[in-house]
Amino acid sequence: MREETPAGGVRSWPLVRQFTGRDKHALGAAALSATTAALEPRTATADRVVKSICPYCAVGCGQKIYVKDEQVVQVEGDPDSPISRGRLCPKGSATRGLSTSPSRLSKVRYRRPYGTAWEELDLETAMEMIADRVVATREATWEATSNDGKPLNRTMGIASLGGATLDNEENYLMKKLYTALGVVQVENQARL
Amino acid sequence: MNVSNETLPTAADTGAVPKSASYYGRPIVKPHVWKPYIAWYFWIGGAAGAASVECVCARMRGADALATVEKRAALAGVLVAPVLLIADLGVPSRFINMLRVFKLTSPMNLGSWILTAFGGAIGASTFAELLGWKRTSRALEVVAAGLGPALTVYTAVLVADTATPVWHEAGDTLPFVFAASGVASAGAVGVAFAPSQQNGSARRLMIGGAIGLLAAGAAMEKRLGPLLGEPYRTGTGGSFRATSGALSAAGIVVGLLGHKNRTASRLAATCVAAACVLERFAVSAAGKQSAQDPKYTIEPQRARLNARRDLDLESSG
Amino acid sequence: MSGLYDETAAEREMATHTQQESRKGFFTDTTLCIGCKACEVACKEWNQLPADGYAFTGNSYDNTGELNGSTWRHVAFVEQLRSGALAAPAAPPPQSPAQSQSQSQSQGAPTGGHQVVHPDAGRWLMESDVCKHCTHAACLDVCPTGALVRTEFGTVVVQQDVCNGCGYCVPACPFGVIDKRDYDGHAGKCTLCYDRLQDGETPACAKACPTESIQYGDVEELRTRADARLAKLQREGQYTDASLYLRDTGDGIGGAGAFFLLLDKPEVYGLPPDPFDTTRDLGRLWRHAGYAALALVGVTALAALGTRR
Amino acid sequence: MPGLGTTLGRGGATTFQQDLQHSDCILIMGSNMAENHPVGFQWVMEARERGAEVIHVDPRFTRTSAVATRHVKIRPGSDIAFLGGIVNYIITHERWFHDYVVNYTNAPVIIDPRFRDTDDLDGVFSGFDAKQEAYDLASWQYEDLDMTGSAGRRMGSTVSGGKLVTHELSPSEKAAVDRPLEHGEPPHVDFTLQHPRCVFQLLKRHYARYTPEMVEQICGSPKEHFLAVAEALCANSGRERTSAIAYAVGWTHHTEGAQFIRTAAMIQLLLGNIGRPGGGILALRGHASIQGSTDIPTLYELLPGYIPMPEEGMTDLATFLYETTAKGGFWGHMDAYMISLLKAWYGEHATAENDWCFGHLPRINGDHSIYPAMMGMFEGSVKGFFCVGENPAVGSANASLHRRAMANLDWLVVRDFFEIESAAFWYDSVEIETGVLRTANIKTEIFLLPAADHMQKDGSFTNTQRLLQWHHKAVEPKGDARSELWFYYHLGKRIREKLRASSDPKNRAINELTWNYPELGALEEPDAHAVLREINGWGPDGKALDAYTKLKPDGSTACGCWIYCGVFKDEQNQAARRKPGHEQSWVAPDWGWAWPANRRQLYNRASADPDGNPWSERKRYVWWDAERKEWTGHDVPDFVKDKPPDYVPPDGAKAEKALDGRSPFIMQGDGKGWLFVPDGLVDGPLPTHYEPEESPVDNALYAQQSNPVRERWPSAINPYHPSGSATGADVFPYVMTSYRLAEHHTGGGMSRTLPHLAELQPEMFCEVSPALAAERELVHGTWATIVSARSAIEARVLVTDRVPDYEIQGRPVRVVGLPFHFGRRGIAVGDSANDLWSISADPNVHIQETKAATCDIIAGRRPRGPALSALVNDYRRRAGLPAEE
Ligand SMILES: Nc1nc2c(c(=O)[nH]1)N[C@H]1C(S)=C(S)[C@@H](COP(=O)(O)OP(=O)(O)OC[C@H]3O[C@@H](n4cnc5c(=O)[nH]c(N)nc54)[C@H](O)[C@@H]3O)O[C@H]1N2
Ligand SMILES: Nc1nc2c(c(=O)[nH]1)N[C@H]1C(S)=C(S)[C@@H](COP(=O)(O)OP(=O)(O)OC[C@H]3O[C@@H](n4cnc5c(=O)[nH]c(N)nc54)[C@H](O)[C@@H]3O)O[C@H]1N2
Ligand code: SF4
Ligand code: SF4
Ligand code: SF4
Ligand code: SF4
Ligand code: SF4
Ligand SMILES: [Mo]
Repeated sequence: MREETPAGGVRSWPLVRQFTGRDKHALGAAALSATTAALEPRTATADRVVKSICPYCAVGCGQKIYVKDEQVVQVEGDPDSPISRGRLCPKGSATRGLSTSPSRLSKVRYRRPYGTAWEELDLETAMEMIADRVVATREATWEATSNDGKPLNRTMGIASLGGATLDNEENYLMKKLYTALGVVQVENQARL
Repeated sequence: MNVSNETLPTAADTGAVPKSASYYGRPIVKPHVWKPYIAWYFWIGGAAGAASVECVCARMRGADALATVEKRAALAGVLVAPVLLIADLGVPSRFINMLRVFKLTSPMNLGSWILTAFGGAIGASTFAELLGWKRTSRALEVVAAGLGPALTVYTAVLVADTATPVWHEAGDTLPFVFAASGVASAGAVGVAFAPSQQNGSARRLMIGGAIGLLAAGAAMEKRLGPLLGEPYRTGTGGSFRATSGALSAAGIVVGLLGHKNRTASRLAATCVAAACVLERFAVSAAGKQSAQDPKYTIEPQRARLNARRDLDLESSG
Repeated sequence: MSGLYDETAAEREMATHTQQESRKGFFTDTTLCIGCKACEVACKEWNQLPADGYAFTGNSYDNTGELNGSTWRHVAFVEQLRSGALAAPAAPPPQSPAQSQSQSQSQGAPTGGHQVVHPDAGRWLMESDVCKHCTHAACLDVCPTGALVRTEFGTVVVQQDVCNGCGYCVPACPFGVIDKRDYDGHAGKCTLCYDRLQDGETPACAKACPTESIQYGDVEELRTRADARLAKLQREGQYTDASLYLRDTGDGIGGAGAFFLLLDKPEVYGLPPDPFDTTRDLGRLWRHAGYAALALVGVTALAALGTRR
Repeated sequence: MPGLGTTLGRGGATTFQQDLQHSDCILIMGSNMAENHPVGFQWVMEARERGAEVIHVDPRFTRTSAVATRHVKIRPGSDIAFLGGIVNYIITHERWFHDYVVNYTNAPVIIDPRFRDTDDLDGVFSGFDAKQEAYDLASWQYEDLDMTGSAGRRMGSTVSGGKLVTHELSPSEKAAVDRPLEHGEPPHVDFTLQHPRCVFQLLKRHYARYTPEMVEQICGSPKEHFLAVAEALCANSGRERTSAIAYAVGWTHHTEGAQFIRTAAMIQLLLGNIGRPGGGILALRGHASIQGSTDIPTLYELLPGYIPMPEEGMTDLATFLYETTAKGGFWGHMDAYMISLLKAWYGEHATAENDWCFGHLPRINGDHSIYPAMMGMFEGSVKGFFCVGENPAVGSANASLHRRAMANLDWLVVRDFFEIESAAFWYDSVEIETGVLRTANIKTEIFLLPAADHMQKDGSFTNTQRLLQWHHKAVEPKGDARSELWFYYHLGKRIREKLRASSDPKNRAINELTWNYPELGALEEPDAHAVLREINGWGPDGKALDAYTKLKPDGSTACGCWIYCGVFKDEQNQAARRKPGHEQSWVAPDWGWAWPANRRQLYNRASADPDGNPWSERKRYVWWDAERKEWTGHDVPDFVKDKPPDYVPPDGAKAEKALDGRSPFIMQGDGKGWLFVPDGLVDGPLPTHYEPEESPVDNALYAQQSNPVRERWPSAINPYHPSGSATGADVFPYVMTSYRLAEHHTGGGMSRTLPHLAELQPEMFCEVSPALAAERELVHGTWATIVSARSAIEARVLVTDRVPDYEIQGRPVRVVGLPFHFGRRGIAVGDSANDLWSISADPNVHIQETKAATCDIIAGRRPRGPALSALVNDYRRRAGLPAEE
């Protein structure tokens, strides 16, 4: 598509190209640099493109995630989507930033009771501690029956909030586990 | 069913809505982003160019001492000029890219070639002189003098070839301001540094240039008209210009009265040189001011449009 | 210098590439803009440009303020409420049941066209601004290094590896578009996604725009489309204030690669009403500079003549 | 969304976004669609460009208003008056779609003679128990026939949520409960619509007071503008034309939000716009999968697929089924749905003998939604809390209460991408600033775990149009970041490990749970496909089922969410289907998968006339193919495919077989759209205008100021302002409303942290009219402090004519507009609007009233530290409220 730009030597000097080529005023072809001539979009050099859905709002726009070296290098609209036809709003358009933001958490943070600072904790330990807390709180706050002896089978000592940003599969496992544990105070953004 | 809106301030009064016909008073064109280096460069380059001409004139008259002073001034100018230019660049290491192309459409590009050629000529001339190749040196002085006027005035074209209202609209007079400034400065250099017996022409140049500067400045302001003249009368641009004018006048008076007195002469030269520097700063500042306030962009353009529309109406009968 | 500025051959003059493509550009139809700023974000994301700062301006919903070296799309917001620009028209009187029943039963096709009515209010104009990719581009003309180039798509692009940050293009642009940035010293502005165009992709901003306010395509085709759009709006009595800005090839910049359908005077959106490429005047400027140079020589010589020593 | 659920049968948008392009008129009200659903809004623009009227009724002039063909202002919280006015207009001008109304709605049904309307009782309906602040619903029933609110009971948790007064059933009432439909019809109907107790006449009388003048008095919307809207809707409805209504939380965030929506649904029924192309009601929902999290509910009162959560007293499955099974329609198969769910959860452990493990399920007995739960935390009864993808410290009304509640926990798990306000409150919050909380005194143990984002995991979202769309994992999560799928699966594994040996009966529910999913990759990520497959369910042969109609009550089928049955049809992930839109019709049936049964437009049988022919060529959608003896068209028919239009149910017919061939609302017990709701809503069978909890004016219609059964939690930490003409109300003279900006997302965790969004709206601001600015000497661009009895916040002042002033009953009412996105963390920061709000809620759905309340506004920044509490206390004192504790 573009002008062939000689890679080196005097002939690559735009001044020379200007006087020997068509672009006498050096307003176009003659002034191109080698870098410009080699320009390619990130979308073309990605290792793979993965089909996705925007994580922000319920419009449900289609997204294409471009991945290079296991990093998300670009997120844009999926023209195939009958809903969004390739378009994205400002939030959807900012999705790459969501994945690359330096303030994204990648380590567990722990604040001990009455603590004044975050501490580090490894994931395994955190999981084990959380499981212990759930079991203990459930044990301590279990309501087998109501005052008049009707079964309740539950704990009112634990609550959960969130779900509208999560996948159906995730909500399903949450609801399934909580219900089995007798946790009924399970809530999400549907109240908002 | 609005509650007595008439008596209440509207958002426009409170500043929420763009005032008059501009966008929140924001600039439409961008003010130049040059640091003071460039104003200094305009002065130094202009002076160097004029000095080279004076050098040859002096040479022709046999005023070698004056010629030497002017030549040194020119040489100093071309040595400092690139430093100033480079200092102002965003990517100084790429100064050389100025010579990547030859662009008739770019006064700055042409200026770079001019500066290069001029610098080459003066530099080579000085070098030849050191080697004792007098004729070569003299010939190269003439070459430099051929390029000198271009070096002095191209910067006027450079600034006029922009969308900065007070620059572009003054495009016809600005080169005279710059030329006068160059002449006056070259003269001032001669007055200050050449032996007094040889500096008569320099004095005339200095005084003539200073008068020219005042005259060209006045012409420019007249040409700009009441609205566009404003930036030269108000704000930083106004102060610079007023001071410059006062210094010019002082230089002229002291230069005329005190021409016998070396100290007075030097004082006059200093005044004139300072006036020239300040004039460049005035141009720079006024340019910025005129770009920052959108009225200087909008009103002349509107007037032009309306005039054109009236013309259209007339021709369409 | 006349060869530098040939108005008639403007677009032909632009073609310096051996592999010339049809000229690409934008038609931005502000009657479709919802001011969402997706274009701003999509541009910054694609071009990996930094944020410009986090200051509340109070200028309606515009907190970016302007196009500059790191903001290549900018959405302007102009509130014109109760300003009298749109008088509050009376609502249509309710029809009798019989009248409207028959009407709604018989009308098969859309009523076609609509009057925009904001009873209490007026209007809120939004316009997504961008580099105009001028036919006569002042920035390109003045650039001393050849960093700015006209591409095979007829667009105007800064080559980041060439630009030395001389800043000349900044005051040259009649639209205040291009700017030098502090963080890397280069000039920056919209590239019309030159890289994406290599792959036949739509520029990021136009692709994101939810309502097709930004329409990308062949400039020729876009001009036809814009004319048709204007005609339709006028025919149907919608947006009767609409006009096309920079579509006319006879204007001071030879028509833009990116042109606009506006609902008010350009300056209301922060655009110059009668922009032009100063290269047009370059011949005259040099001529006067020539006179000044001659004067310089003359004066100097004259001063020398007056004395022997 | 019981507003839609009770009226139409399902609590979801009836239509899909792309269909808006076929509308002749679109009313956007209670939504700022251009800003909050911008990409969906392209279809509104398409319609506008095709000549449709686009009307925006909103308290402010927004970006939606800017491109609408008409904007009409409305005082926050007054929408029922406006919409009721439209109902009145339709009826008095005889603009209703006769054939549609008579055949497809319950307009002809005769209501119990005991029913008394608000007109008779000055603002309350019959059955009101003033002491309990609750209704006994008995008198709202059909005469001699008890209808179970099909969606109502399931979705609105009528029994457990908003209080209800129940009484011992009389023999005739018991008979009415057990009585079936007679050949598809209730026992008492009048198809001439003349009977004084028929729904249509009740409706006519109820809304007679909602005149254009009254609308202007209540809403502050100029009468002519109101009339223009009413006329536009009428003129664009009928056989040839259709109008659509789009709403969002501008309608739900009220103490009678469900009734706002219901009024809109009634308008659409009267005008014949439901189930037809270009018609319908588009509920514009919030987050990426808010619809999914309602379908597969992380909600206390529901099980997957809108099956109600068992309540205290439902001791066995039989009782549960008796209470919840509908007379007609698909809710007649509750047994099949429930038993299949229990099979999915308890597998081989669930048998007929042990009641399919029904006993394992916990029971509810009240409102266990987030506000009572937060009160529980504040008081100390709730010890542990998972905060998983929500940010109550910014997003929830009375945010300060939420922060203080979390500071009183034993342990807190926060899972998020960023360190949001809900994780940082213990060292960075206003309470720390004022000294109400002290870091060293907060006992809460906090685990902040990094979450994987949608690019780092497989899974499906259900969007606003009930469409499931799969997102594929693009990259691995970084560091400790994990998906929720991983977290809950592995947490469950660990807990099961710990309880494995226990013989405690309460642990059987855990130990017998089916909990093995294939683990993939180094991170041992459970396979999301396997989970989706369980949601879809399988038959006796273990193969994925293709339709919920295949579910059996005999334990031979398992299904995790019956309405999603079919999403794994043919063992294929249907949600991942991506046939390009441009290769399909606008309905795009081969993109993703929509519940139920991949239908895109609900109740679409109504797009044909009673005989099964399209109402008009122009609005053809689904029709009866007499030759092939089946329903056909552009979409999957929302009807029994081969049930002919002239089908009359035989005696004893049950479930969908009990509905005749003309009734399009197949989830309703009688197959009709309910203009009058006999069951399913706790605050009235007909929407009635009440003022918000806090209002500057009195209710112009009735002595009853606000919804009599609204939910309130009065306490020193959650005080309410005096309302209307009550003493002290004038201390908070302005109306405040809160909303979103196109540039930010909800609590801001996902937008205020990103430079490219943060720079677009960098600071908290308030929008006020020039009149208000003048009144309070607020200077554009500087600061103002907004004060309520809960707190005071500061914001930049944006003076704009886009916020209109109102005149209500002869007095000026001015509005303070507040974006609610801001908080202390991230790049774009500012005080949170929710610090100002009190918690009061709609009794049906427990949604907070954050769209209308009262406040004061003064110039300048707010005081810092303890001085802030002093300011608030001063206001409290003047308003006659107790001081902060
Ligand atoms: N950009 C962006 N998009 C979003 C979100 C976001 O945060 N940012 N959030 C998503 C979520 S979670 C949701 S729930 C949706 C919500 O989407 P919307 O409901 O559109 O959101 P809001 O801006 O809260 O409210 C809409 C409008 O209601 C108006 N309003 C306030 N009170 C009343 C009233 O009493 N009557 C009427 N008729 N109108 C009233 C407000 O002025 C506002 O313009 O948006 C989703 N989309
Ligand atoms: N005054 C007022 N208050 C309101 C409203 C209003 O209009 N006015 N609107 C209300 C409404 S409708 C809503 S929906 C709420 C919204 O309020 P919230 O839901 O509390 O706000 P979000 O910022 O969306 O919080 C979601 C969080 O989930 C995180 N997240 C996203 N995806 C994932 C994931 O996959 N896993 C995990 N673990 N975390 C994830 C995000 O980073 C974000 O911090 O606000 C409500 N509050
Ligand atoms: S791109 Fe915007 S409109 Fe589309 S889903 Fe994402 S947030 Fe919603
Ligand atoms: S608008 Fe300005 S920056 Fe863009 S091409 Fe034209 S002159 Fe250059
Ligand atoms: S700043 Fe860069 S692009 Fe602009 S004129 Fe100078 S070299 Fe050219
Ligand atoms: S064309 Fe590309 S570079 Fe230009 S504004 Fe659009 S996105 Fe930015
Ligand atoms: S041009 Fe398009 S993307 Fe940009 S603000 Fe307007 S509607 Fe949004
Ligand atoms: Mo939401």
